Amino acid sequence: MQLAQRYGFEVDPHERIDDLSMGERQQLELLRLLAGGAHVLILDEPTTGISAEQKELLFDSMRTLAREEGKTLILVSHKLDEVQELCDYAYVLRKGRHVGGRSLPCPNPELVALMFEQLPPRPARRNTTQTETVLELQAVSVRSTRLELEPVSLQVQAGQVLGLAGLEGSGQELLLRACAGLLPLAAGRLQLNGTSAQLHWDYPTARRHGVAYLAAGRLEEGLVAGLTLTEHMALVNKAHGLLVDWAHSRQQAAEHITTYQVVGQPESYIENLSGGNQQRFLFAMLPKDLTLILMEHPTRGLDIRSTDWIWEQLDARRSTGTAIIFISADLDEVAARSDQIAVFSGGRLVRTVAAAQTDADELGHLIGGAA
Amino acid sequence: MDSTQLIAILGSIVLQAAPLIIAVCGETISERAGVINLSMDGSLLLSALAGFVAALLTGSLLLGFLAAAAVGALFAAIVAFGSLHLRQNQVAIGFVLAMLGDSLSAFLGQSYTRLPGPSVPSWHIPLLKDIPVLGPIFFRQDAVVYFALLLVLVTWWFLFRTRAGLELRSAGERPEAAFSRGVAVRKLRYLYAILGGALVGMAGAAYSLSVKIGWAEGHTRGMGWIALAIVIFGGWSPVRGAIGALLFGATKALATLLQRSFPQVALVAFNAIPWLLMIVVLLLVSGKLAAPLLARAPAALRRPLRSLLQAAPPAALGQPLDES
Amino acid sequence: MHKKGILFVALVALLLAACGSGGASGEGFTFGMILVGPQNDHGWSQAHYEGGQYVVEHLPGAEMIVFDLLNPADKPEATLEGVVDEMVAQGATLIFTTSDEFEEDTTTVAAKYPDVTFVNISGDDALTGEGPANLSNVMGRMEEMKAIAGCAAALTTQTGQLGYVGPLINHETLRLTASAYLGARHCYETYRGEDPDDLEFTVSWIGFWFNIPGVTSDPTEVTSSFLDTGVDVVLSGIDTTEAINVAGQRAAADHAVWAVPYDYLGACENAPSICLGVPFFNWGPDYLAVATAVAEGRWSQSWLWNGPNWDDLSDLSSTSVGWLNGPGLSAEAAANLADYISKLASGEVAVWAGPINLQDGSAYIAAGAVGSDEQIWYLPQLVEGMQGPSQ
Amino acid sequence: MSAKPSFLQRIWPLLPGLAALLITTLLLVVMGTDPIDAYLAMWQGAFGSSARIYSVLAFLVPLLLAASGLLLTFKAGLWNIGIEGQIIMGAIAASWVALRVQLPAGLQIPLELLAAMAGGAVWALLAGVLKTRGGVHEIFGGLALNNLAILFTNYLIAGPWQPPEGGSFRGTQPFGAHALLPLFDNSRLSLLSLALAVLAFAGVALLLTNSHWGLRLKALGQNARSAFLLGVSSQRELLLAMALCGALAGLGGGVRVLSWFDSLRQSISGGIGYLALMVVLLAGFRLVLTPLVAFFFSAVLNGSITLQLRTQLHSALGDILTGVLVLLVLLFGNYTRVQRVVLRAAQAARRRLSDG
Repeated sequence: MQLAQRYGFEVDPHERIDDLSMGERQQLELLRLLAGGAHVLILDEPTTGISAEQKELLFDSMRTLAREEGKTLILVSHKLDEVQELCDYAYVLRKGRHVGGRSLPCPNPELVALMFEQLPPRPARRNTTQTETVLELQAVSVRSTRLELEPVSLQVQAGQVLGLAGLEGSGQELLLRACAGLLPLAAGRLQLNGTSAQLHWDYPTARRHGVAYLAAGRLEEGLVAGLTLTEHMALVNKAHGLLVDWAHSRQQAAEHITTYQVVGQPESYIENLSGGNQQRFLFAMLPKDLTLILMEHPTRGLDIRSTDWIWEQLDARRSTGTAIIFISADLDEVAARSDQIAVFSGGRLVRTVAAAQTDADELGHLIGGAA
Repeated sequence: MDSTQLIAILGSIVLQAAPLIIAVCGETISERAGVINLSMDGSLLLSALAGFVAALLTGSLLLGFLAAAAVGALFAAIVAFGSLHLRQNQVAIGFVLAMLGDSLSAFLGQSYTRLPGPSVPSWHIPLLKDIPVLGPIFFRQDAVVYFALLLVLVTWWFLFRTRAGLELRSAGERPEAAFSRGVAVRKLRYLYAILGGALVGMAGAAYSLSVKIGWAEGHTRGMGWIALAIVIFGGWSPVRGAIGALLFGATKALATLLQRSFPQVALVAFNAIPWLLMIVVLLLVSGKLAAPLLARAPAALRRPLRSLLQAAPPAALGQPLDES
Repeated sequence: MHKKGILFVALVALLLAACGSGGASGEGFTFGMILVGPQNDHGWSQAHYEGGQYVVEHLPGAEMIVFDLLNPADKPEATLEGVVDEMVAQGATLIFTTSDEFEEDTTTVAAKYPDVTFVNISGDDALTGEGPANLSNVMGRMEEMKAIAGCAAALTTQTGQLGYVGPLINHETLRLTASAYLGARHCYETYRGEDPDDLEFTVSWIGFWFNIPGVTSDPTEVTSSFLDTGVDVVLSGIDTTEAINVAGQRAAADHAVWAVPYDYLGACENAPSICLGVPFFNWGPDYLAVATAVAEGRWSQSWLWNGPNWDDLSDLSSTSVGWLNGPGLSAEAAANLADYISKLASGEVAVWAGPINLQDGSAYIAAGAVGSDEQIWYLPQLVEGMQGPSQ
Repeated sequence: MSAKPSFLQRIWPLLPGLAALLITTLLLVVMGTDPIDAYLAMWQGAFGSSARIYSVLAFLVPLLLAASGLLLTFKAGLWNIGIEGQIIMGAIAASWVALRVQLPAGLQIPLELLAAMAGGAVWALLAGVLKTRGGVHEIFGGLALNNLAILFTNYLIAGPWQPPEGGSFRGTQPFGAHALLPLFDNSRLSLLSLALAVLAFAGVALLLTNSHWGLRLKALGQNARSAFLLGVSSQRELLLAMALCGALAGLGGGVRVLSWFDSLRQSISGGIGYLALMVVLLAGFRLVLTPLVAFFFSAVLNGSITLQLRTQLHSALGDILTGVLVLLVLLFGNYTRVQRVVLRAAQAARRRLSDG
């Protein structure tokens, strides 16, 4: 308690952790570390999900720590303003490499240039966007225990690719899961192909309407460890009769293995495949005619070959009128693969931009919190 | 019924709930550290036998309780070893031990059936016994009751007011986090599972040496499962668990009284009350019913209501942690 | 396997032949005894077990095969039929099935083995003619002993409240419980000069002959509840000793309470100082008579409801049922009780002397009449004045 | 860790059996009984005559039915401990038909068996709904329902279904001969029920290995979240698994009243449900092993009756033998896990030695 007063924190020690806001939890964690006698503090995105007011409070105490008590602080952040405001020196890392550093403050564009290398010239993308609207959100808000997504309104046309950019936990995941029917809408309307589905929008309904959802954690949410490829095939096939036609499922699995270039056998257990091959197989299991594909980090952890291959597949679907919404932490991917980009920050849809009219610079700024 | 009788009934409820309270505290400690000891029912039976036989043969009540604690600790150690070292399913091992304890007690206890033997003498606590109402209910009992009451307080204080208790709980809630902060999770889990098991064993001896003196086949059958349910009802808190045990005892006492008052109602209706109650209570504390109820409650009431109703198990209950 | 089976049967036949030639002595005579509870329960089952041992001691060469705890809760894999099969295979020519629970099954199995003699305890199939010719029934005439137990309780109570821990409700338990009440009523009035209607006598049924956790009421708790609510003498009607255990524990904590156990001569051992006495079964002499008759080949079907040796209720060589004063009985009460016993013995006083009404108020035995065996055996309800369920 | 299994690895599965035998032998020696006599008595009790073998098979029927049902619920990741109550409710439902319905011979028994299945299924669904809708763990919901089923039996046999002569708590009056399953060769074995049990097991095996539904159950049991995302409706499948398991268990209960006994009795199951759980655990949820293990259990338990008659030892010895066996297999059955633990312990010891 003494510590809390020293740093100007207001944390009720009798509250349960689940009842604390994210900001309060951060303060608590900081207190805990300080009470333990830490001299070097590493803070990884400490402002995620906390209010501006709480952020000021947190930064004040961090300054106190550094200036008056001689503690060393290392801040890991995506938000340029924060870095500029708080830090003395910034190291920039990109794709696992240290690419440079600057004494702060320095002009923002310098940092951004370091963070996002010049985008390579984009391959000519066919624009397959059609006129009819597949998905329309009207003032949709979604709530989770940690974050509330402010009302979002947007439209996605058939054949269009909408990329959702933003730091993890900025609200884009909530939106995607709400569209898949995995989270209830706190408010607003969701229309798919013009039918309002506000009331009974759940995952099975979404599936029936041709919506597919691919989660980030493939073995946690998507594939069943302990089942073979053939068994997965049989599981997703529409059941004809009571018994599984194993020969057919095996043949199907074999066909998909060839078509989707999966390294594995029909008898292989899915958990024994590499991440790229698991993702390929997930794609192989998607039904043929889909209205909308929702994806979290579709190419995370995959090599370049698998990445390209997956986008080829998606492009092929796009050209038949399937709309795609995806989340990626890779700005290059978002910029290169999307038609439209919706940028999220702190539980808010900051702006929707046409991919052709933006660049990494602008995206970086938007993500960093500048409206 | 006059007030003296009511006080006498309440006193009996406290006595009969005492072993249950001890067992609930033991299991609460174990589960808070992340280990479900589902073997309780068999472990209670075998330790009740061990406690009675040891006390009968040596003439020492203390040795009886120690022998019972050893049996309970052994059962818990097997569950812990199977899950923490061999990474097998705790529920399965616990269930098998529950069955095995039952048959072992029947087999080994055959020649000790219904023998007259030692029992814990009643001892009234000076001064406290003279407090009106509370005195006769709580302080004119035997050492087992005092131990149970003290155990509730000590367990609560230990779990929620000491650093070691915090580490214990962290081993059950977020073992990875605890491990990364230098807590020897596996060692702690062993320690508290075995300690909890020893308490369950003492609860067994409390039955055979105080509450249901002597030994007979199936002496405490069913009480272990009830204790496990009370741990859930108690929201993994010894205080709430003790209240749960007392409430359970009260319903049983009430059932006995009601049977005499309403002879026309079928006998089994009253015997069914505890089991119906078990279902209702578990329905109430489960998140599925409690959460919407809580969400609708006014904010000021939410916290007290939640501490009354809601019960989230330790997050990593029953889950292994790879420390290597 | 089948060949082995035939071999087995041949072996049995040999054994049977051997036993046939054994004649009067009991040499090679084997009998089986099936118990519902454990053979050392200090109650009903132990009394039978010791009755069996009495036979072994007094019939030279006789051998006993025992199977205890035969009830589906304890042994789902065992049936009376299966156990009898095995006993017959081991050469038993006489089998005692010692519980009301076994009545129907004994009749069925007796038809399967017409050459083996079956004795079911407490049943009435030999009386009603439902049983085959190789089945008989034996029961001890416990009613007067229960009345004596009730009398001892009434002579001792200070609160005027008696509690009876009953097993389950059937004719046998109804008549025994009612007998205890009638004895208590008589003595409360005769020796203490109180109004017998002031005597509270409450019955609490646990649901089975002994405690099955989770299924029956717990007799420990039932007894506690009695003692908590003003009852100071508890009578037991169940197979086991919980009532006297709990009362003993209370007495050790300086409460003025007493208990009357049941069934087994040694049942007072559990808490002698507060034991008023025990109405007990002494199966030995009756079992010996049956066993001797079977061994000598002169057995014939019968329905036995044998009474005590009124000259000496504790003469174990002659009495079928008995009463033994306990150390907890005061000298004054003992004197009154002796008087009551002598009057029962002489026939001056009858337990079931009218007028007796049933619990629902209907007349059962008219004033001046004494209940017939039939009326007593098939008592349909508790009698008027008793508290507790009749069905 | 060589590719070729070592000698130890090859004989590993036998070791728990040997150890269990050793432990029970020790118990026997401590109790002063000649182990050879004891095991011989058990053997003869199970296989000593054709009558004994019929008895083993008759006891096997409900055990195998319940174990088959449990294969389904375990596959879906459920601990259906309430199976004991499901057996009892099946027995009650069958008894209801046997006591209260009079039908032509060809219909009476099929209706009784169907009622038994329905009774078990309803009780299982109750536990299932308590879990899926009420959030009550199936272990505790099941235990409570088990006891309620036992009490319900007691209510019936002491109340509305009391035999006409009144009194006895033993059970209802024996059912009419037309209502009972035809028995084989003066034993308690009904060949019809044995055939049904074998059929049920085969059906379960087929469902689990070859049906879409079985595959969905497997997916649910392995990873409920992924299964849901792949379109498996967890509530419906879990309830269906419970209902089917309950139906098989209930059928077992029906067989108990219609052939093992001839009436509804208190504790009609007496723990067969719990035994079935042990059977499936010992079989390691493997299809092929389940009927073998069930047969083994039935033989041991039947043998222990003879054991008790010959040696005066408590027949719980059979339960101890099987219980120790299940425990040892659960703990040490997996060679590689044990090997890893031993290797690690050895490493740690070596490190400590070299450090100290």
